[in-house]
Amino acid sequence: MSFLTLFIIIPLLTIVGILLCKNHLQVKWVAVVGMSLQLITAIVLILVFLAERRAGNMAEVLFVQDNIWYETLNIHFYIGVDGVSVAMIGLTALVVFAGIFASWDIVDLPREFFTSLILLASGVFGFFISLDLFTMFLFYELAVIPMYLLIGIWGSGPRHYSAMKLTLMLMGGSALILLGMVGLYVNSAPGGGPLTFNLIQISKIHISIESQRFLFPFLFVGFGVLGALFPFHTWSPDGHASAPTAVSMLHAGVLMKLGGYGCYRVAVFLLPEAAHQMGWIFLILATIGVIYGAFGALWQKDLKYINAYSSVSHCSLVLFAILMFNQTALTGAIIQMISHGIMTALFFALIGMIYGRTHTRYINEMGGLMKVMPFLAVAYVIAGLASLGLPGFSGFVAEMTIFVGAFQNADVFHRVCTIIAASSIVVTAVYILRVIGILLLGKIRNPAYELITDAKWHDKISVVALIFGITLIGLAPLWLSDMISQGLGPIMQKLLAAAPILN
Amino acid sequence: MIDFSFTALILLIPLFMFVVLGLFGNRFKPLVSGIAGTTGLFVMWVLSLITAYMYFFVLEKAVDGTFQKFLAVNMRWLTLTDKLHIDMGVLLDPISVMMLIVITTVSFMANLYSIGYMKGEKGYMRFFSFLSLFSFSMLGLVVATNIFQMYIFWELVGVSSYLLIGFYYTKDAAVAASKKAFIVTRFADLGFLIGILMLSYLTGTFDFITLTGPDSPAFTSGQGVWFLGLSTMTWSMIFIFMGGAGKSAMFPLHIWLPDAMEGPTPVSALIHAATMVVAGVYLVARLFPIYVSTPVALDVVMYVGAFSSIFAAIIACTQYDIKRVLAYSTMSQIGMMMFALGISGYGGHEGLGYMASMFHLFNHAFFKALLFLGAGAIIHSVHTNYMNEMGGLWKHLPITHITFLIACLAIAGIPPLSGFFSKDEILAAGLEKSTFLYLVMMIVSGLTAFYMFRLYFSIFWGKQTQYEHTPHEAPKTMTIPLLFLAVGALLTGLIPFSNFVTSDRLPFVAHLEIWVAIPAVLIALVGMVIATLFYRKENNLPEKVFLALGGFSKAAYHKFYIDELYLFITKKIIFNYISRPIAWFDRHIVDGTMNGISFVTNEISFRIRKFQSGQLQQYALVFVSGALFLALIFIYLWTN
Amino acid sequence: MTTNQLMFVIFSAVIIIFSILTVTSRRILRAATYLLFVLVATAGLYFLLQFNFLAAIQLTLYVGGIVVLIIFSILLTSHLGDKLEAPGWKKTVPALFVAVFGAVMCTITILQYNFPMEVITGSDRTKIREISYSLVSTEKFGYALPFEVISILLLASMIGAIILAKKRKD
Amino acid sequence: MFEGVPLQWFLVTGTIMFFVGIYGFLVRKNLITILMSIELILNSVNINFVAFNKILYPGHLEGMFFTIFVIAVAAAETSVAIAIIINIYRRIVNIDVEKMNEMKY
Repeated sequence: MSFLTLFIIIPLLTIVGILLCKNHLQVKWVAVVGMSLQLITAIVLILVFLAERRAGNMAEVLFVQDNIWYETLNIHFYIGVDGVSVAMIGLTALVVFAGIFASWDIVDLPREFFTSLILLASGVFGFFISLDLFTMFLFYELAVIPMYLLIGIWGSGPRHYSAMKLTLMLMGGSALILLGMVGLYVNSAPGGGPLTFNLIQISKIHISIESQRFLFPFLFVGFGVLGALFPFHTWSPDGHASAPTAVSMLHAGVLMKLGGYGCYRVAVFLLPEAAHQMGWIFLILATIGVIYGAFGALWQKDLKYINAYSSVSHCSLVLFAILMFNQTALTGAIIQMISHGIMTALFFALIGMIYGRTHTRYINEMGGLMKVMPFLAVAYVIAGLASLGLPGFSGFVAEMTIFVGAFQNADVFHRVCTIIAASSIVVTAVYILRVIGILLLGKIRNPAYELITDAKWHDKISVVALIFGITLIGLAPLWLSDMISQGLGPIMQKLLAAAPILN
Repeated sequence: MIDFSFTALILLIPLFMFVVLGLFGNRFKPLVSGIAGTTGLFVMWVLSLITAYMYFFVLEKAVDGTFQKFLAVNMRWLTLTDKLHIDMGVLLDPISVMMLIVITTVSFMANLYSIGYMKGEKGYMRFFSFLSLFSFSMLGLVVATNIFQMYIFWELVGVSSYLLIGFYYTKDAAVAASKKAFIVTRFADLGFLIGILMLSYLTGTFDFITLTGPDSPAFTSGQGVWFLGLSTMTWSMIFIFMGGAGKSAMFPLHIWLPDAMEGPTPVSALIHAATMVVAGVYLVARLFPIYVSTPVALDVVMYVGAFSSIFAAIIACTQYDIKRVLAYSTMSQIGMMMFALGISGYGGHEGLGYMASMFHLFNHAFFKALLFLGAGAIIHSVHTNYMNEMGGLWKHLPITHITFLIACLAIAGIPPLSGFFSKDEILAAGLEKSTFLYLVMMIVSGLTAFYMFRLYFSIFWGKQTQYEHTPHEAPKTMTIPLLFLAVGALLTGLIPFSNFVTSDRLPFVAHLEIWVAIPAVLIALVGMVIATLFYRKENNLPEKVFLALGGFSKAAYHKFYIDELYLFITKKIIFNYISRPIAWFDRHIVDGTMNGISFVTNEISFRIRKFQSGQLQQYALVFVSGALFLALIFIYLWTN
Repeated sequence: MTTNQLMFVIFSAVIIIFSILTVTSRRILRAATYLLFVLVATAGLYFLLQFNFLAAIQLTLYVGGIVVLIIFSILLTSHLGDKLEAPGWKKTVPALFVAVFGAVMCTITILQYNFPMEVITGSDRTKIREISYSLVSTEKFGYALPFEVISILLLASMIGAIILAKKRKD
Repeated sequence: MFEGVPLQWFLVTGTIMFFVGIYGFLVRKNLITILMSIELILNSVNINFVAFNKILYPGHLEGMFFTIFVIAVAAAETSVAIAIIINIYRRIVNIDVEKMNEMKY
């Protein structure tokens, strides 16, 4: 039994623990212990993984475990990790850990809240470790569905509307994914023999170009909905605005990454020729998304909306980079996912904390908060600077890798897209600084805010953990980028092999 | 070969100071943090002097007699593609060593000065930690081994500038100015980034040594015609220059610089006069061999430099805020440096402009920092920025007065002060290239002398103003830097610069061109005389001239309405006509479509559920009709 | 026209006319009375067909039992003077259409079908004894099981009716 | 002893009675009148049974027994139905079938 299974067992045990608890405080501590354990396991995983690679273990996936689950359809519980999934697991563990602390103040039904939250987390972990399409889909659904409850019950504002919208759109996406996956399954044995959901096996065979062309849009759009592909992104602003803090963090930080990861791991990896042929359509959409999200954020007044649009912009950049089909850009895409995951989680955590103190999210109603809550304000500035791609933070590494990679494509179309996408960094700077200027600097406009207190210990843990993450990647990106870049070997082979077939 | 790896310390010390002061500054007493920061910078200063000494005098030259250009420290930071990787390291060559001296000296002086100037300010340690951050990033920029490292530190410099301009964060003007500075330079950096992308794509490297070496891939690839009649390489160099123009406040990206004066004065002296704003010049100088291979890009540099220079000089004559006058003066001087680079060729006497530009940069750093610090001392004692509220200060502030006068003479180009020598070289180089531009530069010299002495007389002579508190001389920590820099402004001109810094790193002997020097000095004297007539005693001459020039002077007073134009573009066009429609489009069209789909679905299901009405008789009706219908089908219609 | 035919025509005319009156009358008690006539006429038909026992059951159970029950419940739930409101055309038109259409279709089908027209001869008035034997016999054509089932059903419905109609304590 | 009346006559009578009952079931509002319509329907079926029995299968008794059972079931049904009606009447003081749609959707 591979120790990857721990990533599912620990959350489930934590949930059991939570259900056995007697009071709210115990619930929180059980959640903290469980998720800290998870974080430690993730760190151990990263270290062990790096050690294995250094020791020369160049297998495509490591720590494999394969159990037959449902024999008739050849469904396996097949798990394993490569450099990319290890990185994503690290991200998830960090964000969930911070999320638990960020939702410390939750009052209504904490037991149910933490149960759903951790259930969601286990879905995400399961998604990242599974290599069987069916298992993957199962975990995907497990991650999406608790979101409805979390927003619908603990949300704010028009929460029922938002929860419904979010769930319906994501379910629409997963319907497409299911279709695509079944299509892959049906096409998985062109030379006869048993059909399979096994991702690695499917990647080894050549699916006929017609089937690829048919399946690619389903899978890419299906995952793209979750990855905020324009024009299927509108669940994101409403959903984030209504969700409680930890849910926004997890959702923008991790769940949206499932979309990008799925596009990369399933759509592009398994259907490389169709990706080459049809990529340009989605590339245009992604480029529009990058710019459009940034301009959209410029006009918003609600902090969460600003951040949601900013997420649209950043997540579109992930899709944009995936569609560039070269190793550098793909590495950039993965780093961008991680970087944006941590960064946006930090943003949402801070917005939640600010909202908890000022009881408004409208930037015009606040001002001069730097004076009364220096810790949170400085953290917000750091998050902002990271978001606008300041060197020393992860965003810069990700964006530059993407742009340099994207610019390696020789044709004018890709380069023009790159330049357009790159110009988003200016717009990003504008809206980030606008918010910082109005929200944190200047004089305190509302005298009631003079009495606001700064971050509490649990807030600080959450914020510091996330800031540590972005600066770690920002200052020393080499290990991460090497780890990811090695993991991209198989997909690059497939993409390179696919290119000449078309020409 | 000497081991220069200790130069990494020059970078690491301010970084360390920044982290320590930033994280734990609150635990110290304010003064302690100031002294700690200054000590760090002092060590750094000494180290760079040692570096410079060892580099120029101890290190043996290369076989062909040039100064060596080598990597003192280098480590891989991020791998991008097989060929492209970002390294972090220290590149030593004459210009980077020269910049090390400039930056550490001015940084150290500004820090020392700030101990006195910032006394009692809230956020004292914050100030020093930001200053350290700035020193770190600026040094990282100049010693960058590759263009991407330069870009990284370029951005860091931008953000430290942002933080320092917005230091008084409760002041709305400061917040707005910092935002403006960051966004404008960010916009320029986009050009820089695109330029880097193009350059790295064409040449397959970021590395400066490869890029500017004798057989650089940049000379061959991308030189064909590609777009609008210019080669790809030309475009990439123009884009890179856009980045430099943004940082160096060249027209039309200069609008942030005057506003940046909202920051504390030592910051203006350090960042917005001596160091950061010359980064653009440094960038062009760094990539100079490639610029020479793309003459069109170099011409762009020249024209932008020349135009900015005269443009700023004219505006400087009409402003009343002393820091703004100095800001425009900075812009004008940097324009001159850019111009000098633009007219220069590569190698030997051809490269006179390059040498002159670097020389002027070096001298300018000293006298402009001195001017700003002097202005700071004045503001510190009279609590106003406006020269029309000052006058007769010479007897109150003797040290400031003397040092300020020296700086004014230096910038005006009066021999034997430093400005004279470098300006003379620039004019000489300009004369060789084009008479017209030479004349423009002469006018700029005259205007420079005029507005500097306008400033000088208005502050120290002019009308006798009554002050609320009698102004008194600044404390020692402030006057010592003034004196030191004054000595610098007096003496740096005497350095035989062409022995050290040249375009091809091969020393040559530059002569003083007497036929260039005499008219230049004369026109400077004319400017001074006019200023004396106008402002030595209080009179109404300036007003008359101002009115006589009519619309032109009014436009100059309003900075030729460039700010308004930008505001129009950003506020009106981008916000109202791009961002707002997009937000609207998103809410109503994209989201509307989604909501529309759900609405239709909902509506249909609503209709469908009407069938389930709970009305027994309806069910029965449907049931009976269904049964009859089936009977009809099976008995009559389906009879085969 | 034989006597049988005459009798049949009379009975069926009564049945049809009073059925229609039953479903159209707007006074509920009258409707119940018309129903009574219909049921009695049906019993007449049974007599005509020489099912005397069945006719007797029809009269006692239906006419004497069910209709009385219905009348009681009418008395319990309605005011006698009230007229029922007339159903709207939205209901009558489709219902009428369905009913007429069904009736016409079935009638046509019936008339088109050729039934074997046996002429019944001999005396076969059904003996009560015979009926009661088959009702409890378990042989072929014996109805012991349905008989028991129906007994239990009746019992169950009796209990059910009592429980349902009992006044709740809440 | 029985002759002269064709089977079709009985069947047509039953059919008409049946559809009149259907019509009543569809249009009447009062629950009791609906109940009466049901009785009409049952009766029409009974007539058919009896007629078939007598004319097509003279020696048998199935039709008659069915009718007896139908009558018994009708009695049971009526008693329960009336109990329900009375109960409903107690609750909402109305026995209009259109008002009884609490369980819709």
